[in-house]
Amino acid sequence: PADLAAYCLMLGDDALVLSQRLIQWITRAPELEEEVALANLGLDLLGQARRLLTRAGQLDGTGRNEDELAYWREDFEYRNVRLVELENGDFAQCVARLLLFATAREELYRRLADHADPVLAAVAALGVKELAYHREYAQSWTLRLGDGTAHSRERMQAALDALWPWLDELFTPHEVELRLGVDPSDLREPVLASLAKVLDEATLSLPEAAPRAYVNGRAGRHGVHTEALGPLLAELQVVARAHPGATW
Amino acid sequence: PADLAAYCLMLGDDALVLSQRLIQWITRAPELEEEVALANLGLDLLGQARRLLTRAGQLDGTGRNEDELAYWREDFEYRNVRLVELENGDFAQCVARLLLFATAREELYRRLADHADPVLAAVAALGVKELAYHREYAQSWTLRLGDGTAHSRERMQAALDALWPWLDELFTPHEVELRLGVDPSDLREPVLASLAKVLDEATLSLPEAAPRAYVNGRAGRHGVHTEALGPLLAELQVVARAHPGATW
Amino acid sequence: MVEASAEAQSRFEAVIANEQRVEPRDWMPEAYRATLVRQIAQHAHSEIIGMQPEGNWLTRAPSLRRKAILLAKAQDEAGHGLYLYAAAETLGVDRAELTEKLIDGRQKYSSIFNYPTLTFADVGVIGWLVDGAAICNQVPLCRCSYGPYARAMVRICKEESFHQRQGYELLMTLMAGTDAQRRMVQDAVDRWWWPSLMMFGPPDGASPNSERSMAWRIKRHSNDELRQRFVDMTVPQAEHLGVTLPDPALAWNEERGSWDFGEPDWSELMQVIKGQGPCNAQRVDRRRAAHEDGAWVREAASAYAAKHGRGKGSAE
Amino acid sequence: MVEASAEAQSRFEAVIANEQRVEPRDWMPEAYRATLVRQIAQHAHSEIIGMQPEGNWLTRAPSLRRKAILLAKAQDEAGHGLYLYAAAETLGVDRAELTEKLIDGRQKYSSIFNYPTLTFADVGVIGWLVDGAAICNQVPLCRCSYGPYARAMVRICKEESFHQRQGYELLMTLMAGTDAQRRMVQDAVDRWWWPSLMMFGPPDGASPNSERSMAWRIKRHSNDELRQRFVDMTVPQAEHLGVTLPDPALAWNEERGSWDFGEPDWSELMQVIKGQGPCNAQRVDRRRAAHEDGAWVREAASAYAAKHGRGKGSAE
Repeated sequence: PADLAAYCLMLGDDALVLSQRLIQWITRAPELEEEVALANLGLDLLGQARRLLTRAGQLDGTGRNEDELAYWREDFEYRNVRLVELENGDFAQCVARLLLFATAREELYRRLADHADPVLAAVAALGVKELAYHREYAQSWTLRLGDGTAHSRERMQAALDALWPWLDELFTPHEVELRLGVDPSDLREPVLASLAKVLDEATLSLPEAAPRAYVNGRAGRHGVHTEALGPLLAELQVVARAHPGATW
Repeated sequence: PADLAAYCLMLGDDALVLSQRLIQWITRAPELEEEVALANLGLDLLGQARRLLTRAGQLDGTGRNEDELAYWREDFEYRNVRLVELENGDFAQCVARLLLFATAREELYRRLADHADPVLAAVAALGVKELAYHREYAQSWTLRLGDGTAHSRERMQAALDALWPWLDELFTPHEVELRLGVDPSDLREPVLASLAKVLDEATLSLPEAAPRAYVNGRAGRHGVHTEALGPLLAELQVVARAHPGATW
Repeated sequence: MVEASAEAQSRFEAVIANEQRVEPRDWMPEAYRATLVRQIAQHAHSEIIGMQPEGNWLTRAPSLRRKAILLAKAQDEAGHGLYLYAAAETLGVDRAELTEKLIDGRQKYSSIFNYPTLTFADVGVIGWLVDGAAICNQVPLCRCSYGPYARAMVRICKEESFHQRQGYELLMTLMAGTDAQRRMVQDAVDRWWWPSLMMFGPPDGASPNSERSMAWRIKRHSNDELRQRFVDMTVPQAEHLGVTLPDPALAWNEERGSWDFGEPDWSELMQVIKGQGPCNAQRVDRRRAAHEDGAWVREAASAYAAKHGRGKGSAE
Repeated sequence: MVEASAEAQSRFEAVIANEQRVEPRDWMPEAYRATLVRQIAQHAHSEIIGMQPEGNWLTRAPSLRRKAILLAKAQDEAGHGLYLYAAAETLGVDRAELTEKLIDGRQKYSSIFNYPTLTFADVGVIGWLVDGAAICNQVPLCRCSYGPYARAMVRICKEESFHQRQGYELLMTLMAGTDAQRRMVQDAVDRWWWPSLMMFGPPDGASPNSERSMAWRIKRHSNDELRQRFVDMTVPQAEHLGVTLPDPALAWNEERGSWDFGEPDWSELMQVIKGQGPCNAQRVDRRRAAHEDGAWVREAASAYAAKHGRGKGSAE
């Protein structure tokens, strides 16, 4: 159960942190329809995060609830991949990150939907549908921006080039994943195939950038993040931490 | 002494908050000379803040030191004017804010240099020299941007127009100031005269914008701030608050 | 515009008199149309600008449950904006044009959103007082003579009541919490009470357009009537909550069967209306930045739609 | 370029051989000039990019005293950048051109700055290890054969030692503090130790340009010599501090009178050098953004200076 708890934390932190990044788009989106859609995606991810963190707290023996895990861990205790924590950038980067993340996460949830742990299986089963919508949303914008104007193609390509090096971390197994038999390197091939198809249709090039290096072999899954996570958590946690023990 | 403590807090908070805004420019300035200069201005203001907060803690009977006052007050306990807390904007806004603030603060310090409180008098006596440099720096850039290119004139004018409505708060007396006999409305005339002269030389127009409204008669000096202060303090305070009681 | 036939004019008047609905295809007087466009646009803008003060706390909500509630509310508000712009479009204007008018200041939004949200308790108080006042204003609009507006309002009012209950529930939780939480609530009430009262507009004597709107069944109650209704509804809620409304003149008037209350600071309201409120520039700047930063995205969507023969390029 | 006279060539060689200084007006071989330009530019860029990792904590420094210290250090680093760009300019290049080369990736800066700073303890560890390693590299440069560079280094080294002592003093304070503070320090040491060792460059066998630089008295010690000196200096400091250096191979070698140590992960370093480090893109993007965002300001200053007949438009 310690490994399963750690795994729920990894997936839960991915969802929580990306949800926070989407939330930062609210009142800043290019169109009202996108305000609605990005809020919707953020809500889905937030819901997944709440169920996964709750499960992690049940399994790890500490009995911490979702809020204790979300608001009272330091950044080195967060286990999300670095892709989800990077600063927002422009709408093309928003779309590119969603495309990379949703394609990979849908594929993962598909495999986890029959996991032995009933809670994880349930999150995954619902999550497949949610993530399929996120992927479709990201794909539809990848097409529009890639095959829209020359300017939008350039920005979409730049966004993909900038985020691509962070994708590999989603396929790089952590020892916990290997012990649980959920090796994410299995996702690499189908995810890359799906991305290649979309980028081709969108008249975009598949980036060739090499993966971002780790720090002495450690990265997000080990709690070694980028400089972007600290400020994100500071904002997320500031009110809760100003009132220890309070109920909201 | 309670009034004097409150007054030191007002002036100290002005300096601390503006210093934090200047610090946010570091690694983002238009030229290396400006990195050096803005760090220098930030250091001067930080030094003033430290002496003024220390004095406030001595006088208010709580014995709080500079760090307890800086890191452990909530935003409604901060007493700075709203002008200094507004988000940075572009370099023209940086220059415009410095120009307004430094012109007014130099004028004030000049009057406080012979104040009965020896600490306040000493801060003011040194501060006159520091602020004169800040004002000259801001004036020199006001001239360059105002009388530089058509584009820079437009941006400098827009910055002045945006910040001007917040200037009036520096001249609006708080009851504490009236009781202490340091009515800031005396500053209005000399400050406006100085600003008018600089703007004229810089081929800029004196803005006509009316002052920003208060909230039910309260503003920065009463702890009713803008939405910009909370995030600024969250960032300023995050590490200190994560380690209550620690020494650094 | 062609001069209306006497027949069309009298048909319009009959519809109004019989409490029926004017529909987009019907003839209507130009002043009626202009009044509606102005009012619906202002209402739509208020939904969109109104996302900002609460949106300010989305990233900082102190529990994940409150974050989800607030995010759902922001989403509802964007949705309300969409319904209302759509209602305005039935009157022959388009959304892009209305957005331009908002960001260059030619059209207004509710002045209440030009006050800052300074603590998380503001989220609750906005739900309770601001949404509460909005509901008082909006419930009668569900019977507005213009069909598309009335129907949008039915849906919006339902969601607004839900938001108001959530706001009040948050405040109940905070008042049952720590001293600091109770202090936050009282402070927020102190700051929002008077601006909420001013949401009903100037006193009846100083409200020149009201009478015509009432005749057209766009508006159904005077500003002062609605304000009184709001105060009477809110005072017992404040007592139940355990907060003090910041008005020493507040007193039960046995004779009227209503609460007497003091006079808001209309001069401060006038400052805010004239653009000098604490947040006017900030709110419009944010909206303008979102619109301008998004221009290349909207252009790309249009270009894509043109190439691929689909409809106007919003997300399908 | 005109062929150098045999006389000029032998004068240059005599200056080098006699440990005198080559000055800007003197003739020098083109390869010597090019090597210096590359090295001084890289050094200047490192000072400027090096402001970012620590600058990351300026706004969050947990005491006002530490904030002031860190701000003064950032100011010093900008100053070092200015001296060094000025030294490079004596060789006939200009700062704007070097900045362009930095932001489009044609010139490098020290790879150490491509690692993230993740806690406030990183500020102390950078002072101790990174500034410490830099000093080992730089002290010999105070005797570099090129006069302007040597003189800039004298001033820089003095300030760097001061920064190093401040970093170490911060770590001493943290180690005397709470468990969480000690944990932060150990974690930061774990992350920065190996990258610091890699600051001395590849092992001597894999460092092709070193020999010529040594002959020209630009460089005076081999990478491995300097690395060993740094380890020998640092191990006792780590013991005094009470932290563990993350190298199981670290052991005192009685015979050599030096510490044996393990091999850094050169493949990770190669990734970082090739631009794939955790922060490469971020660091250059920030520098580029500052440069591009400031273009209109620099243009305004030039236009003003041209109108008013003053020098190049920096703050007087």
